[in-house]
Amino acid sequence: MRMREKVLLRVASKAFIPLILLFALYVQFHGDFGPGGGFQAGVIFAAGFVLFGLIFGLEALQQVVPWSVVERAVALGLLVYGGVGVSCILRGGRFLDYGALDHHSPMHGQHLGILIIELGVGLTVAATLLAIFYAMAGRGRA
Amino acid sequence: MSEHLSALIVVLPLLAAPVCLLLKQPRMVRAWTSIVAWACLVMAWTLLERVHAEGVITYSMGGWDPPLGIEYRLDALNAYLLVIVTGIASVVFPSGAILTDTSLPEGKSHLYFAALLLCLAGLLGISSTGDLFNVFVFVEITSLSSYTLISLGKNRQALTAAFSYLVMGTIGGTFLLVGIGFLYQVTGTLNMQDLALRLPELLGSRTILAGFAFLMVGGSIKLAVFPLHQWLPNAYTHAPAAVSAFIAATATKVSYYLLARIIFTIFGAAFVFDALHLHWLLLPLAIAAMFAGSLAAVFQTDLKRLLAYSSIAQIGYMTLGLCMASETGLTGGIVHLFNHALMKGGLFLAVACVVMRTGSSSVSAISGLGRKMPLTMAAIVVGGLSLIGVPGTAGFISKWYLVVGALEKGWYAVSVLILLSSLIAVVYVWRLVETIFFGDPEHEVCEVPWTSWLPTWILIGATLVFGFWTDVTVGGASAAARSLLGVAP
Amino acid sequence: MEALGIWNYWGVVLLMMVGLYTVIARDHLVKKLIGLGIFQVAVILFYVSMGKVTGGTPPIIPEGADGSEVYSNPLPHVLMLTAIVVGVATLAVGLALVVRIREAYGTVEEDELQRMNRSGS
Amino acid sequence: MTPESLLLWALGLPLAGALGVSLCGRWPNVREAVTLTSTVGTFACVLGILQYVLAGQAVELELVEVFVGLPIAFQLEPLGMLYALVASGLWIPTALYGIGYMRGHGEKNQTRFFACFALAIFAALGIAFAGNLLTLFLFYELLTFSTYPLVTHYGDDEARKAGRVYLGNLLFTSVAFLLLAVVTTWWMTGTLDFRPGGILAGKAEGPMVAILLGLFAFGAGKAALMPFHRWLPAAMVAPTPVSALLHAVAIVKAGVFTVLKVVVYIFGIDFLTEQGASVWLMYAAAFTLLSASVIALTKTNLKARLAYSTISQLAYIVLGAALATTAGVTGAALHIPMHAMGKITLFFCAGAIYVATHKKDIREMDGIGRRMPFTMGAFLIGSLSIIGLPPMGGAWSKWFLALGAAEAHMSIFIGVLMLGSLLSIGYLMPIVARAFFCRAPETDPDAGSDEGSDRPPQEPGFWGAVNEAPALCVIPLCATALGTVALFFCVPFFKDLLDLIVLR
Repeated sequence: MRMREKVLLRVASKAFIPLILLFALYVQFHGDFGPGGGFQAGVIFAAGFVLFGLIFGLEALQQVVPWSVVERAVALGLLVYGGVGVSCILRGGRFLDYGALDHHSPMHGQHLGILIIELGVGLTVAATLLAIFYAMAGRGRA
Repeated sequence: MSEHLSALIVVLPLLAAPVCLLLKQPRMVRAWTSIVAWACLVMAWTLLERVHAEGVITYSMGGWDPPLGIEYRLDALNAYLLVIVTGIASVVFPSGAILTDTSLPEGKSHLYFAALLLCLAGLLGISSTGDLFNVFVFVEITSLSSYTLISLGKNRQALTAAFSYLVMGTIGGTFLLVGIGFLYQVTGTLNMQDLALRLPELLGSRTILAGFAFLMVGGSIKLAVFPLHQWLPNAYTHAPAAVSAFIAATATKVSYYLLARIIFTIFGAAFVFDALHLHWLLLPLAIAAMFAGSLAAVFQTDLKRLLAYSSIAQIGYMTLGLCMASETGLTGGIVHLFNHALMKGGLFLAVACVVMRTGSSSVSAISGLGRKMPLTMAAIVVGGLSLIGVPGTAGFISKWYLVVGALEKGWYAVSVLILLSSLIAVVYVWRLVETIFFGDPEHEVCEVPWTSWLPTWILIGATLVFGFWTDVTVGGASAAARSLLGVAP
Repeated sequence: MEALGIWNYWGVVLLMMVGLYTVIARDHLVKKLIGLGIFQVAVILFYVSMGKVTGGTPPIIPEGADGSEVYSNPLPHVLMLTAIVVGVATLAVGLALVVRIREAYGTVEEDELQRMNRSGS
Repeated sequence: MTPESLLLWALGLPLAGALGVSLCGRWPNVREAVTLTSTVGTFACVLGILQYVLAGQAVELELVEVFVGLPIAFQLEPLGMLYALVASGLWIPTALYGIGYMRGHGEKNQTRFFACFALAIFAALGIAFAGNLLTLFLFYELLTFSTYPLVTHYGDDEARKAGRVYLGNLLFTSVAFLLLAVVTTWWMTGTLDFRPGGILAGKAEGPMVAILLGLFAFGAGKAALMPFHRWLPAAMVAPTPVSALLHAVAIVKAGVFTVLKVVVYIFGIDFLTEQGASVWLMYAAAFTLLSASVIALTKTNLKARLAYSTISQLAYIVLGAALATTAGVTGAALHIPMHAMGKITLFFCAGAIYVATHKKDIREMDGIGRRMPFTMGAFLIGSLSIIGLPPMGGAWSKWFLALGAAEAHMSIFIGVLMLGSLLSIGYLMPIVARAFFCRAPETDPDAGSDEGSDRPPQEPGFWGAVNEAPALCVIPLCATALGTVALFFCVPFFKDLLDLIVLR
């Protein structure tokens, strides 16, 4: 019997996946103040999708997040990260010198910079893990 | 912008790699990769000019000053190395033969180019950073992308070769990490300059000695110093020929730089050679590499494997220059680094052209091709002559300095051995020459298109040019040697 | 007896040797990767225990701190975050290679692979 | 034209010739025209330079600085001038002969052949005009590599093996000994310039001088000093014009020229005499001289016998250099053109015999003088020159060599010289004797199949029996045979040139 035909699993996972994603967002944005940040959030975020894929099948997951989206997300996350660094240069600072992002209050600039960077990291990590999952789980089927 | 160049030269290829994933169109990706490589070359050249004019360039990442923050620090040696690495990249990446000999599935070539750019970024990162831990990170970036690139070779042996390289490379990288840990434990700093300031009073410590040993072994694995070279022949043999061209011409050079940096900048020649007598260990190994590598090359039946073993021998020459720890010797080692990058890059690209036409890289594939692929075959012959060290080629220049360096040190036997080992090179090069001109053709082929032979000839032609015009090569190398020895910035 | 006092380093050495031995002695490629993982973890532990200061607290400055508190060194932890990522990436590449080796050769035992490589492509 | 530009022209013309030949490969007549034009042009340039040298003008030319303080440089001096005259002058008959020979045989790869030939001449002129040891070494190696395709011209297994011996010997000696000697000299003196009186005086002493001299003498493997002589007989597999190039025009002369030049301008003859460092080299040369002659006696293949004769004659030059006296150096230098002219004649003859009759073995050459009177006549004249009888040029060089031995108070070597000449009579004269005085054997298939066979064999008229090689082969060899005689009378000119060498 396939997993998606097991009612218990289906219902439980439907309940859990939103919570997992929500928790991932919490970890992502709370990274400024406590344990957390892009890496952990990305992994948790990806875990939600992996769970979905395990229960409802790879095809269903690929309808939700197609391969091309994953590939672009990996690139986009990295570019966000690097883009922040480069924009620091453009605004007159050193590479990754977030203070330069806000000339009036460097402190605020630091916050902004780390926030965007963590977003980029989260995106890349989540997408990379999904990419690995796709590559491994899709093996031997085609 | 120009003050940011030393950061941008690493950031550009690093960020260009994900852009490849977005572009996807094979032609656009190829063009993009080439443009990035050329841009890096321009930056590297500007940096070298500036270093020669103004002295050391430092750049603190994120505005955190060293030793707290990560510092990028360019002196005559790094800047020189940047030019080598970007120069090779900007010739190899646009080559028409870049995709031959690979097992890439349809529509996946953008990933291959992304890996190439990441590898380039890692190499440039190792060369320009002044922070030891940063070095480790970039070493791993380079290694991971090169495992991937090597595994893309046409035969299935590429997979096992990449796997054993992965195991060796990871052990090497981890050794580096352990060594860095020991140094950090004692000194509390990761900045190379800061380490150099603090280490002299701590040199008696056993922790420092252990750290030094770990760093040396880790670096030697990456450099493939005899007898830690076992991964290299398989990796170069089964990797796509163009990847071999890029990695052979750059990766070992950067590892060499790393070893030189550890020995001369961080620990200082006085400690390493006068107190530890490291040359009595490295010297026999270097000489053994020169002979074992060349002798093994004589018996190979695959062009790429032959070149790989010859690389081991050439690494021996470079290590020899390191052991001398004198200006002439180091100049010889560093200039050989430059010259060997040119010849090996050119030779592997020529092999890529051969594979492109004949589908095989065995020695018998080039049998009798002297008339059918005259340009490619002439490139192999000239590159081979340069490997021997015939006067008029770049190889002669570096051997000259090494021999003079050995004489200056009073190592008369070593200078004779250098010359004798280059005679073994004659044997394997001449095997190729005889096959090319006297063999019976096995394949009905024609010359490769200009997009493939031109890059080959840019590198091979450069070995001829730099055999006479040595202002850039030797000038840069001796400036680098002086900066390593602390005589000049 | 001083040498026994630094038991944490003994642990690190032991783990390292276990990892290295596994890499060398096992033929199964996945086991080799596991050994490699243990080897890397040993180094991570080494760094972390290096950063520990006896009696130190997490390096977060609470309000009203007078500067007399002892903190653990945060830098090794930060470095190890990076090292962990590197380790994961290595493992991922390694496993991907193992999967492809299995597809190409039908086995992941090193001795068999070597035999197949030797007996011609 | 200024001497500098003439110098560049003299070097550039053969190079341009090599390029032009390889571009015109499709049109054989144009290609041959290119070759001949560049031969004549080069010789004219060298003659043009000659007047400046005779006027004693010092000309130096730097191209690029390869190492700090060590450029690729050229200079004019009498010794190099002499070698340049030999190489460029003999290129003309060799090219003519080569065209005749290659066309007569219908050889393959003629374009490659003539291109490499021109390249070899370029390298030889580079050696002749080299201004320092580095430049000399550069062109020395270029000469080795550019002649490799000539030696292996036929491309079969035998040629391949010969090529290995050739390259192996020459590269081994040049890299392991000559390069080492060059680098050591550079390390000891900080210069590699050729200077009158040498550069080593005061910088080296004791056994080091003798060792260095040994490295130079054996390093110049092209001088074929035993035991590094094997390449010369091995290279016989090449077409005969190549043998002429090897034995007479450029290659072996490059070796002895290097030795001579090093002795005069790097060591300085006074320094050598004072250190007594060259005595052992005299004995080594004498050994090579005699033993090569003895080996020549045992060879029945004509080209092999001539090859060993060359080895022995080269030892004369090395001996002259090792004597390190004014007369010795003059004799050695004179022996370069004298031997070149004589030996090129002999090889042309050997080639002509082969073209006309396909005979290589001396024992098959009975009575061949009837059939090829011009060729064998020239052979006789060339032999006499090699032996050293007046009125052939060879007489003078041996005269000066003997004088040099006397000057050095080494009278034993006068005896060696005489013995060598006697031996050379022993290995050269029987060939001539067989050719003219023995009757052609009746069973000889070649003679039988000739058109002469339908004439009555008992009383052939003089012209009836003549069946020479193609004119392009015979004319050059007659010219060079006359040249040996002419050289005998040209000696005052050479003496004037060589007197310009500043020995001290």
